[in-house]
Amino acid sequence: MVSPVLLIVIPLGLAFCVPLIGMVSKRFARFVPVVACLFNLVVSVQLLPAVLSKPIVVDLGGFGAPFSINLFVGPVGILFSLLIALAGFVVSLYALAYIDKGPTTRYHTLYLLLLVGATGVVLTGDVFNLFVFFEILCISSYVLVAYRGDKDGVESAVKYLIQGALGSALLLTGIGLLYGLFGTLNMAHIAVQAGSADPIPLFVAMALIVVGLGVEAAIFPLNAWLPDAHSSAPSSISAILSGIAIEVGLYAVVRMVFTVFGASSMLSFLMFLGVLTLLVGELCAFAQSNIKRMLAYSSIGQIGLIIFAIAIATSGSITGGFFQLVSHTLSKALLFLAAGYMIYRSGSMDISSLEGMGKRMPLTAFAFAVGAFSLVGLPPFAGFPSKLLIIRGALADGGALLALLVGLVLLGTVIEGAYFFRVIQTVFFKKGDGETARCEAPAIALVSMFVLVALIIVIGVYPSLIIGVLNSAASELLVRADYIGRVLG
Amino acid sequence: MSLELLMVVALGGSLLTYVLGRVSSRLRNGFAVLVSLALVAMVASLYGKALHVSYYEDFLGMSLVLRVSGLSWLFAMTASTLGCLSVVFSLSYMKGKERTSFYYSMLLLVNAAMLGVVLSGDLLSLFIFWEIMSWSTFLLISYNGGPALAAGMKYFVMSFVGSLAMLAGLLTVYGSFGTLEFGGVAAGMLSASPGYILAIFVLFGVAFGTKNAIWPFHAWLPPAHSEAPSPFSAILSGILIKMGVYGFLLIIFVLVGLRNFMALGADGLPLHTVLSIVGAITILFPTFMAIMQNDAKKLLAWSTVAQAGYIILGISFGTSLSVAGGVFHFVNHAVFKALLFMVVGTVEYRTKGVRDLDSLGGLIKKMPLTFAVALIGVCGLIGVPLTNGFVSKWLIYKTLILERSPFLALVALFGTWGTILYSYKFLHNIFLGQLPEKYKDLERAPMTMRLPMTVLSIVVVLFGVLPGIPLSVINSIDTSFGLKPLNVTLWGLASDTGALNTINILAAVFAGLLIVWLVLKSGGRKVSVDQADNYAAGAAIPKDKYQYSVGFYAPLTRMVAPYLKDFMDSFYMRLAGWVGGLGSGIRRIYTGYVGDYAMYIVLFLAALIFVQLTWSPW
Amino acid sequence: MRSIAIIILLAIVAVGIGVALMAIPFGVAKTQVGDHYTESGIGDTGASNIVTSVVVGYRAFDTLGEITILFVAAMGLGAVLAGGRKLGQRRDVEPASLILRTGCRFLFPLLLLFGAYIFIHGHLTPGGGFQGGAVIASAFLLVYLSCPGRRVSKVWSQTTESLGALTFVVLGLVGLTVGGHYYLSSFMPHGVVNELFSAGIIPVIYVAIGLKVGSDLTGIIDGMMEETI
Amino acid sequence: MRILWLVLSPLIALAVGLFFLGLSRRVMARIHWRYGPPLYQPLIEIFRYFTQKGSSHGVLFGLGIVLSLAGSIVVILFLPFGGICSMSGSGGMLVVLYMMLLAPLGIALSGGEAANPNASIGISRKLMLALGYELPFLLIVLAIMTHYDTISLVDIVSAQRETASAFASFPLVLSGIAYLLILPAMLGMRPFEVVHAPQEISSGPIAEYSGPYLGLVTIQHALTTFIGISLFVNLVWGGAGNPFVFFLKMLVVLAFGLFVNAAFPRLRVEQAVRYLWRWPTLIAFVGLILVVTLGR
Amino acid sequence: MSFLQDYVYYIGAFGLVLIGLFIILSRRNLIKVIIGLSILDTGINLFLISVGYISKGTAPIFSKPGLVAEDMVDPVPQALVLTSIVIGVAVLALALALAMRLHKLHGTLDLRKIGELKW
Repeated sequence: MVSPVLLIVIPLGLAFCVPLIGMVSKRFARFVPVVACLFNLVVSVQLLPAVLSKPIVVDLGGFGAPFSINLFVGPVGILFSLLIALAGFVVSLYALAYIDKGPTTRYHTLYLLLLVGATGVVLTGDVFNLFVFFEILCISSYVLVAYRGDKDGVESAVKYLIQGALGSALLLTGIGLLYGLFGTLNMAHIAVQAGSADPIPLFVAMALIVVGLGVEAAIFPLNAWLPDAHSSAPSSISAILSGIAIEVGLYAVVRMVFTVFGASSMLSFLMFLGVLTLLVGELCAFAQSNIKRMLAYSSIGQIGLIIFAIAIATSGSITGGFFQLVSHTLSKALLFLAAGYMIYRSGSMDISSLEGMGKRMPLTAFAFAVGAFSLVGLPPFAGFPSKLLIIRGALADGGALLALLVGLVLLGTVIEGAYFFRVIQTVFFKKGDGETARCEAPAIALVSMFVLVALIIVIGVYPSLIIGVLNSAASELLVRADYIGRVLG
Repeated sequence: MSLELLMVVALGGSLLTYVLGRVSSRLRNGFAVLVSLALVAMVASLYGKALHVSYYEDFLGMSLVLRVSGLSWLFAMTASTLGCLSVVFSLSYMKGKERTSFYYSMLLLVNAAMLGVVLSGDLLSLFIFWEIMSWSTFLLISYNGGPALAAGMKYFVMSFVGSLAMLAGLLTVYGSFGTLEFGGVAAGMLSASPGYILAIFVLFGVAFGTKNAIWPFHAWLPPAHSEAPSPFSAILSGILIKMGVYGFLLIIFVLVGLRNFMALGADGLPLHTVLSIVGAITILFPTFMAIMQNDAKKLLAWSTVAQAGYIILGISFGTSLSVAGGVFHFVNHAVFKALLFMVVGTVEYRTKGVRDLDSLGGLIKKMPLTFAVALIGVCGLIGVPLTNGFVSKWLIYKTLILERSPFLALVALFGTWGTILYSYKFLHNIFLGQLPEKYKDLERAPMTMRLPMTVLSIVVVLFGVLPGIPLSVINSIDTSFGLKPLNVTLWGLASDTGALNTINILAAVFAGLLIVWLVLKSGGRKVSVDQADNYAAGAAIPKDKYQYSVGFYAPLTRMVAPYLKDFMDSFYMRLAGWVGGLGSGIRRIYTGYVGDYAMYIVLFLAALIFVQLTWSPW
Repeated sequence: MRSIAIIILLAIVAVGIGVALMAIPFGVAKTQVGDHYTESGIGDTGASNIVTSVVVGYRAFDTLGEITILFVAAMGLGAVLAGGRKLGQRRDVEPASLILRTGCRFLFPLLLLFGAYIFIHGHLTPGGGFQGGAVIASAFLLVYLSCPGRRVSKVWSQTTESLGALTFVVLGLVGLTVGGHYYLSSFMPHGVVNELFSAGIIPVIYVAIGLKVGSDLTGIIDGMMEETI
Repeated sequence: MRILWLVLSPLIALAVGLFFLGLSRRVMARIHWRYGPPLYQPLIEIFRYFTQKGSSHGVLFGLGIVLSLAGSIVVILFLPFGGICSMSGSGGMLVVLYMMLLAPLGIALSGGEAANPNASIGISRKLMLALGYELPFLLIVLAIMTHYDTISLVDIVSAQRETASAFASFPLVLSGIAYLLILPAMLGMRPFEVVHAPQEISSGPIAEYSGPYLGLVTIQHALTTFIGISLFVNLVWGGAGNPFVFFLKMLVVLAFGLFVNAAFPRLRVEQAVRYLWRWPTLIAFVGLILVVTLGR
Repeated sequence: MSFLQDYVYYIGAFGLVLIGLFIILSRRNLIKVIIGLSILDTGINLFLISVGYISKGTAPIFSKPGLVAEDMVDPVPQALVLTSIVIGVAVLALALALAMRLHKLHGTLDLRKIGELKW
């Protein structure tokens, strides 16, 4: 069996190779991320059965559990790494055609490093190591947002950087407090002691960490960077940021709250926060006329939904939350990719400039529609089973409060449906005034989009394909003792 | 005939139609007709069977089931027949339009989804097909662009609210009973508390009511029906919105059970009374709206809302007579409303898209057959004896009077008079009066349009003269609901409290016609004169001006228009405006100044710490 | 107004953190992990500098991430600045004074040597790859200051950067295959403590890190200079 | 016997109707201080029309009037006429209400095809006016049907004969008054004459008829008058045990109509509808509420 | 007084942190904000170091015989600080580079005036 550490190390090594290869030939350098993601995909799939039967704990350096950094490759980790590899693979395929100007070698290196950072965050079992990988993820995304070097890109990158750096500083302070309190950085080790610790310092540490991670996770008051960054980045990067980066941030928050702190009393608050995030995101998206900004706000809404689902903290709802996460990654990536070429061809990000795109680029527009349908949660697309699971989970215990929140969530979904369908109408049914010549996206970009389309439909029709992973991921989050026991032996 | 095969043919046919459309449009058209015909045949062969198949064992732990019962057979049959006729009608209607492959494929998809809805054996697959139906309908409504976009949007949002309510309802049901199969749910409902049943009923009722466009959920229907392509309007009005009726029948009689249903609600105001009052409002208000319309399809659309009210009124009484009336009226409405939409479609097709009632007229000379079928359709709509609409309305009225609900009966009967007004306006302004000059060279409707219209008009008369044919099917549905069977004869209904015998009426009418015709024949000679050769008190008859159609009911309109505000619609529009305004307001927190953003972060942190230090809730 | 709000918020945060700090007494030994490192660090890694043994031994994976971050920063700086650069656009700058130039010429090799010393002795004395790399970068900074026209070869600096990082990665992989089957396990002999050739892979890694950090920082300086010149 | 009545009742209705037409012309003339035509004048006119040439505007032109007249005949077959009802048990009052639609509808269709705006205006007025009186009329009919708990006209009549006529029994008296108030509108008499308004729109719907067609229209008019009055007598005045009494009752009602006809000027259609929806509707509504609340 | 003595490092460290935060929140010049971030980082680094401090401890290096493990300060925070510094440098360099570009594109460093992306 391959070691899961390769999931991080091999892409990292390849990323370091990219500049070298780029010196020889820029054309070859483009393919490195594709190869790396493919590798990760294969390894993740290969690891999957073993992980599902028993989580793998990888000791780095071989000094024993609390002393050396360890990777915890449980169902959650493997789920995320699969997702990252998959989205990364598709988007890197897309980028082969889409990224044709500027310092492309640097783009591909940074892109790969972003994915490495994300993979590291989800696999690591050490708080500080998480911070380090988190920084890799963040810093490379700052750069990639500004990749085109235009006015908007740089502006949003600066704003993103300031907020991100502030968040990281708070996170680091929190980690420092944790170390001061417990004298260890290992998550499981902290988790063991967290129960007996003084509640107020523990809470302050948790608040700092959750706020710090929440900036990247786009929880409601902390998400002001997101619409700017996601809308000004190149579309391939928007896809990855929306599809991977914020989910990874969310993973970190969830891991902290559930596993490290075991803070079950925070969950109802998180639930409210999730619904609030959802409503704010959807309402803002509803008022947008810029397509990418709309998609960005919609990501905020979706994240809110996922937080809501996970914070309910029943096995069913967490499964639903993870399912939503998967479907959001696939659909939002697809939406950004499709929108990317439509914007590229029409030359404007205004929704009204997409008129007639259904005729000019039918396949791309079709892919966009599938993404939108899935995100809104219509059958038979992947978003449907996820919404079903979440609401089933939320309604299962029959509380009036949860029912009310579910009502608000459904309201948000309606708003979401409204603005997505408005775009679909514009794309397909509004008569464009100008160009009518066909200008389909390049083949490689279409291939990448249709991989996602196929996945969305297949998962939508056969949700049982992934439900096993999601179920064990949910139980990993819920059963802290398992995690601790597995790491500390 | 297995149900899975039926669904595979329906769904696969839709997909394949699109693919074939890429190859050749003739092939595609033929294939589409073939598929829809095959569906009719397959559904017909299911008659009287009771099948129950689980086609998807484990969808997130729930099993999906297809089943056929008497009720679902009736709906499936109506749906597939109308679908087939609509496809045939489309053959010429859609000629030369763009994106026809998309159109046909969506039409078949809607058809398939409707079959799925009525053949579902559990609530989840009902919901899945319901949603597929909703979004494919949205795409078809939006198909024409322009004003259709707003119509589509309104449809989608309202229908989406409905289906999400249904989702919440069905998941609550799942949470309490652990199953979604109709049988299991019904068993669970037997012991459920009335408050619980009421909540479930309301959640489902919103979904079904929205689809069925009963007041106050009607706002989407008029624009959607008028802006959709006409063959699809026929489906939309004829069968698609009746999925709501199916839903109501399902939940009242199959899931909740009639006895539970009648016991729901407060003592003074039981739920079924509320439902029938809603039905009455749905009759009254849209009827007057229809009278005031100047767009042929909008007129028909409002009329659809009003007729839906009759159906709800019938169902809500829950007696064997009223349910039979409601269900029969559904079938009849499907037939004659589809027919009338096709008539408008034909006119629209020949006049290149004109459906403004103020600018048409006199087409009877150019399209006699179309006029004849339109007349039959209108008679059905009004409920003239010897057409199908009469029988079903008779059943409903009779229930209302015998159940001592004279006010509801008043509304229903008065609604019929309103129906006459707008139906006549429809007929007169399109077909009667003077023919405008520009339509002098109008051709007759093409064969593929005349065929489905003729078929439907034959059905209108057939069911009117021999109501026993459909009523025996409906009677079996009634008995399957546990209602007292009716004494159905081929010619109508035998009963102590006033029988219906269409043979008597038929004989009387024929006798009357014969006598009068003979009298007329015996009179002096008759000469045919030109249509425009009118009595004009010696004045010359101006071309194109000798027509009274603008403001046909102007005095009445002047009188009632101030009281006829569609305030539900304006309420929804204002609500949408509020949501937009709220969005624009909220997004202002993203001020663009990064200092503020950093402030939010610190503020959030400080708030967390402050709350914990002061109240320590966590 | 805004300032007052900020001060209130910060006061709340300060109070919160202050309360938390009450639970972390200052100057008292309290960590299990740290104690373990000082107790058995030499035995485990063979480095007499325990900080080094933590940085490159126990928590070497962090360090891998760390150099990645530097790599990202250097790359990113190039990408950001390359985005808006117009080719051939260069201002003339006046040359540095003679004293600066001469001084730099003397100092440059010495600084390089000193930097190399620091990272080679990272496992024995205070210092290590990062510190050494920074010193090396300062040597190049001096060159830039004294001779504004002179540039470091991009190819070389990038190659060093990549190779340095790759060495780290590959060493870890070798550890995975030969020694102990742990990634980054110390598979080379530990040798005698406090001698130069000791502590297994730590010096090798530190050398690689030193070179890499040196070229990274140089690259950053180079990018900045290029923008300003 | 039944077959005989089937044949006879339309003829009787025609005779009575024509007599009423002649009578009303005569009475009106006397009120106007004129002599007026003889009582059999309508019959003479009908014969004259049938011998004249008629011009047709199309198939529907003839078909519509035939339909209309046939509808009226069917209604007559369903109406009890002094204890005689040729066709009971075929749907009762509901069928009557519906068959009464056919007459105006047929005229409307055939008049519509004639493409004369005057006809269209007349039809639109007729339909609006009908909507106006239909509301109180339905309230009245429903009150009666609810009160006697049947939809069969024969049952209603016999129920009234067992006790008192609807007019005289307490909850129904309001309905009866309302019926009186709307009766002129149902009969198309002044002040509700706006449909035909000969001076204004050349007799409205029948502007285009000539020859045999006009003859049929006149017959139709006679039958309509008969139906309107006999419905009144049946519904609220208890019908009659034999045709003769029935005929007398009808005469009284007609006299009342003529009195109103002579006394009031013509109303515009809006005014008419407004009137109909005000007092008669209110009274009929109260009547219906009383019936429902008091029960039988 | 002993409180001050006991906690002077913490107070100093968090003093820097708060100053840094105040600068970030209140200044509108990008360079100043970056300086604020830098001060914030420094404060946190100081805090990390002081967490690991043991009164009268020695550096954790066995450079000469006679040193005992018990006397040494905690090495872990030092390693963390090393990482943290490097991250700080990376962010700082990137921030400055972005600031340069921003100035070139917008002609100003006043963050209030750089608000085209909003709502």
